[in-house]
Amino acid sequence: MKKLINAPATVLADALRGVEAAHPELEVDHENRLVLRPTAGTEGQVALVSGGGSGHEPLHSGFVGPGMLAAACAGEIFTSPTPDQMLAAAQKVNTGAGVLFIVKNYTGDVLNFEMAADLAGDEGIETASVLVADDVAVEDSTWTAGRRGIGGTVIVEKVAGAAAAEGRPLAEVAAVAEKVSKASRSMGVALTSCTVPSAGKPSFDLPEDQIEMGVGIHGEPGRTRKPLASAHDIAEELVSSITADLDFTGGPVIALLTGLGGTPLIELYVVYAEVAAALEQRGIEVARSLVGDYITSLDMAGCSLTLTLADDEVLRLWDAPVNTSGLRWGA
Amino acid sequence: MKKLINAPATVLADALRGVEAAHPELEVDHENRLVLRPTAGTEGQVALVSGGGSGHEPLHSGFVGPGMLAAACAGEIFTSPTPDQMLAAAQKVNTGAGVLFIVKNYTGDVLNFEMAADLAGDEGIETASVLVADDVAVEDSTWTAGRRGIGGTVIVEKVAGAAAAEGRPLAEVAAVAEKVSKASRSMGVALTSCTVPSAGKPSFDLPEDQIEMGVGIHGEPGRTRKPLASAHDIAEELVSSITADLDFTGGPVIALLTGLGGTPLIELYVVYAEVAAALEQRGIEVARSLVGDYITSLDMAGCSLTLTLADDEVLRLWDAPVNTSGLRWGA
Amino acid sequence: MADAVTTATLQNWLRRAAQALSENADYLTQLDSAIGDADHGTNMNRGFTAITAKLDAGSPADIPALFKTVGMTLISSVGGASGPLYGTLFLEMGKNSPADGEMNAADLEKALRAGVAGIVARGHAEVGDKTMVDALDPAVEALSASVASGATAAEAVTAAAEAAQKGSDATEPLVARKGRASYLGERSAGHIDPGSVSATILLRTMSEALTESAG
Amino acid sequence: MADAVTTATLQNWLRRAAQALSENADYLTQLDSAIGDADHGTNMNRGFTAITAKLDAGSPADIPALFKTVGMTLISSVGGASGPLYGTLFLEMGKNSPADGEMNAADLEKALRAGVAGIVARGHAEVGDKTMVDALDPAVEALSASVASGATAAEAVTAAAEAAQKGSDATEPLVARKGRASYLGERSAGHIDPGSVSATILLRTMSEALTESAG
Ligand SMILES: Nc1ncnc2c1ncn2[C@@H]1O[C@H](COP(=O)(O)OP(=O)(O)O)[C@@H](O)[C@H]1O
Ligand SMILES: Nc1ncnc2c1ncn2[C@@H]1O[C@H](COP(=O)(O)OP(=O)(O)O)[C@@H](O)[C@H]1O
Ligand SMILES: [Mg+2]
Ligand SMILES: [Mg+2]
Ligand SMILES: [Mg+2]
Ligand SMILES: [Mg+2]
Repeated sequence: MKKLINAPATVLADALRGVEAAHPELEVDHENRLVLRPTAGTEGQVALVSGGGSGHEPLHSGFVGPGMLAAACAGEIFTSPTPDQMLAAAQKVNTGAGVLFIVKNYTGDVLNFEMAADLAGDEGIETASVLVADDVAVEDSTWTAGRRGIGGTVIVEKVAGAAAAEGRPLAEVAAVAEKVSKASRSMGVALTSCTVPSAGKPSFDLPEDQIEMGVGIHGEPGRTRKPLASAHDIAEELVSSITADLDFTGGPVIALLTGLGGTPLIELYVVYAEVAAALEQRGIEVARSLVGDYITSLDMAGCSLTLTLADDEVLRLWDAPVNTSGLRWGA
Repeated sequence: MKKLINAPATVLADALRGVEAAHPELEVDHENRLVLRPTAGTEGQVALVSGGGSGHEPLHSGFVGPGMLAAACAGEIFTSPTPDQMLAAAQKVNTGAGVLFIVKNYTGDVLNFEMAADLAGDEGIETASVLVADDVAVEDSTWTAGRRGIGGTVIVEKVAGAAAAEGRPLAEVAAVAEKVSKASRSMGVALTSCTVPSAGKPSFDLPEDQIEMGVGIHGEPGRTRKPLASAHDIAEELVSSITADLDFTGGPVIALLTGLGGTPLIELYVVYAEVAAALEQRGIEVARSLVGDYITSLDMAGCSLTLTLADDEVLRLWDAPVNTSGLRWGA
Repeated sequence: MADAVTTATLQNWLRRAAQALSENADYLTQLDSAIGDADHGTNMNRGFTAITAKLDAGSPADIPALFKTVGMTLISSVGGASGPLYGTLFLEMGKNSPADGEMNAADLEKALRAGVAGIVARGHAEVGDKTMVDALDPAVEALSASVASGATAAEAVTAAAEAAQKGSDATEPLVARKGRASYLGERSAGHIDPGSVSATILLRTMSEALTESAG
Repeated sequence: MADAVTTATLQNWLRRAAQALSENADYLTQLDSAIGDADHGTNMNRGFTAITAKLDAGSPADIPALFKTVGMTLISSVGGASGPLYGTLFLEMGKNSPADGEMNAADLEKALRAGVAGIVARGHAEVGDKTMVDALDPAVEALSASVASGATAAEAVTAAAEAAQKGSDATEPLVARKGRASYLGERSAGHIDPGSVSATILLRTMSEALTESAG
């Protein structure tokens, strides 16, 4: 394993020191492993708290700031943070208007945020939670844990953050988040496995001529293994999987093509050219797009496509100012 | 070789289609392989044109837009673009105030931009050129090609872009660019080689327990090969090499830690924590910082540190609004 | 009374568990690589290292307090799915343990049954979903049967550990319906569930601790 | 006259060069991987493929026009260091060639000398800097000597190609002072310079074309 780290056990603590050094505008609570924006100026606004296992940067710490998250709780690599972290975050950022937890649908994240919500309730903090479960590679069933939350999370955090910044009440911010979550679908592909630092070796072996379709963001194997294909064919499969699951022809769409950590931007643009063509062919109108590393899986090579069916409100909130290290415009 | 591409020969053309699809605010000239911002609203401003081999994204196309470059000329992977591309760019973006070529110091880039400047002169376009040669891993000598231009280029493009946006004349914009270029020093480290698509295999072999110190951004081997070291030790070597070359204690510093394409953000923050500590120990004050992928080397794992000695003017221009896909604030 | 389970025995159990989980951390992580995210060994090791540190710092007053401390420690140090689930196990065991300093076999059965019920209430997994419940549920049933037939606590827990082992082994062919492995669908078959192995380790070390104190 | 070099012979040369550069593209790129950026083969192949396409589309009127087209094509299709340098070689050869349709050995010597001088003027490399100049400079010297001693154009260029090959081989131990390889300092020693090999290929194929038309 070759990584720019000091030791597997200190990766998260060290990275948080780096975040603190690079972003003096943010507060880093090392004890609770939180990245927070100052609350000054956000009085009366709903505070968005998200978090999850680390290794997906810039998600979530890179999305803390005006117009997006109030706090991010950082778990160990690929491990949900704990309820006490979430409670500490809620206590620090709540200005009285309540806290929205944005939770990716993994058993660990769900359970820990559930406990945190209970604890916050005990402390008199009003909370609501929205679950993101957008990965079409996973079959949706009431008998299972349901779908994973991946790229849709970025869109939910941005749009809900803008709604919060408008001063809307908790129920409305939660409803907007819910709407965006329900209107988002994603699908990813891996060219290589990632390597979890404490594991010290790749989570799975993938021969030089094979790829994994339908991977998540935790080095879990995908749904199917296939021969390495062209960017065109891969884009076609991502798009057809997503559009088979939800009809995106009805309205404008926000498209997010994220790298998974080990894939350079030039390749993402190559894929995005094919994605755009595949969408146009299907009569789907891309109103906004993002291409780059937004939600990653350590050093995995590959990409993940997210489409969100938007309406005027969602586009307006998408366009609203945001000022974070990972996403910034109008500010 | 595992890449998200269609074919080695079409990587650049395909990526430019992707840039066009993802950024409707930009113009892409496929024939001349240019990415351009609209000239409307820039009348009377000096136009910055840069370019170089592709594979370093977001540099340069990601820095085209208000407050930074007017045009980027894209060469083949790691191959300087040609004079006719540069001339076409100059013709398209010149609004009468002249064109500043920002050139990374590689023989190919220098010769091609030289020819372009001659051609532009023939067309009655006033040009000036600034050379970036900031890599301290390369010995500086009048007998050699001199130092490579790497991370300093990002800082030069940002600061000079802001000077141009202020409407300052060509000579002044060039002087600012020159000042920043002279005040910048960089040093990089590779954990892996990159793979040039048309070559199909890594440019160099690096055993699991070895790293290359002092690499450039073209898969060329570095100055020395060493055993894999901790982020702390690597940061210490980057900082000491840079600060041995130029005294940075005298003023505020802009620090850029860029990933080389295959290294995830979490590792960059781990390194930046150590860089910040190493600088503080030396009494060097970091006034502004950037951590992320800004100038890359295809899929190489590793990072490169740049320090620029700034003054009030440089910091003011650094803080000025910029609105590009790769760098955006105040806009 | 030889069959009494004291806080000392339980602490011995927890330390043995910490030791065994540390020794098996790589194995658990390897199992989690195959169908999860390669952290279960690290997670359990982190949690039980924290528990050991808590025990070193001073003993809780009684068994309910001990279990509560363990549960809270797991919840605040493990994260992931296993943190809240094992945390709930111990919190529920704490709520269902006698405060008078000792447990007999029946007490242990009651506490463990409540603990496992807590896991099921939290995680909604049933036997056959390919989770820790596949080891824990048969373990509790075996414990009950042993206790009902008059076994000592040590004997009963040994039977429970054997049942857990069988339940864990039986997860191999299953298609997961809960937890991270469920994302793999059919591809989750052919691998043992990591949580069922850590659960088995907990029961096995409990059996060792009880057998040692009984012998 | 058997010693006359016609545009047809020169076109034959350029097509042979294109063929040889295409066959050696991987080798040139491999040499460039060791001390450069792994693109020299791709660059030369791209440039000479473009030249072949230009020739297929129609022949320039005379030798100066032919060389000018080749030079401009290289400049606008190759990029990198080799594009402007080889482009300059051909532009200068064009400016220093007779417009009457044929060249003799002395004409060729004059043109090539001017071309190589153009490269040196542009790139400021001297013999020993570990560049294409290490092949081209001795080639021109050998050409001059041969021509002075009364050799035919074909014989003289064959001698030049041999000198180029020697010059190229001699780059192996050198520490580069120009081009990308110079960034490596001492580590550039022990590898042949890729540009010196492509230059040798140009001279070797020229020798083949001239020998063929002379024979
Ligand atoms: N809903 C659930 N109910 C019971 N156990 C579960 C459930 N989901 C997951 N598990 C158990 O948790 C184990 C994984 O734990 P761990 O790897 O530490 O957490 P994570 O899955 O969050 O990475 C699984 O092997 C499984 O036994
Ligand atoms: N200043 C120079 N003068 C003469 N030849 C040079 C000079 N710089 C580089 N070269 C030649 O160019 C070759 C490299 O060409 P190429 O790989 O196509 O371009 P680049 O170095 O831009 O990638 C080198 O092997 C060397 O022979
Ligand atoms: Mg996990
Ligand atoms: Mg090159
Ligand atoms: Mg796990
Ligand atoms: Mg080269």
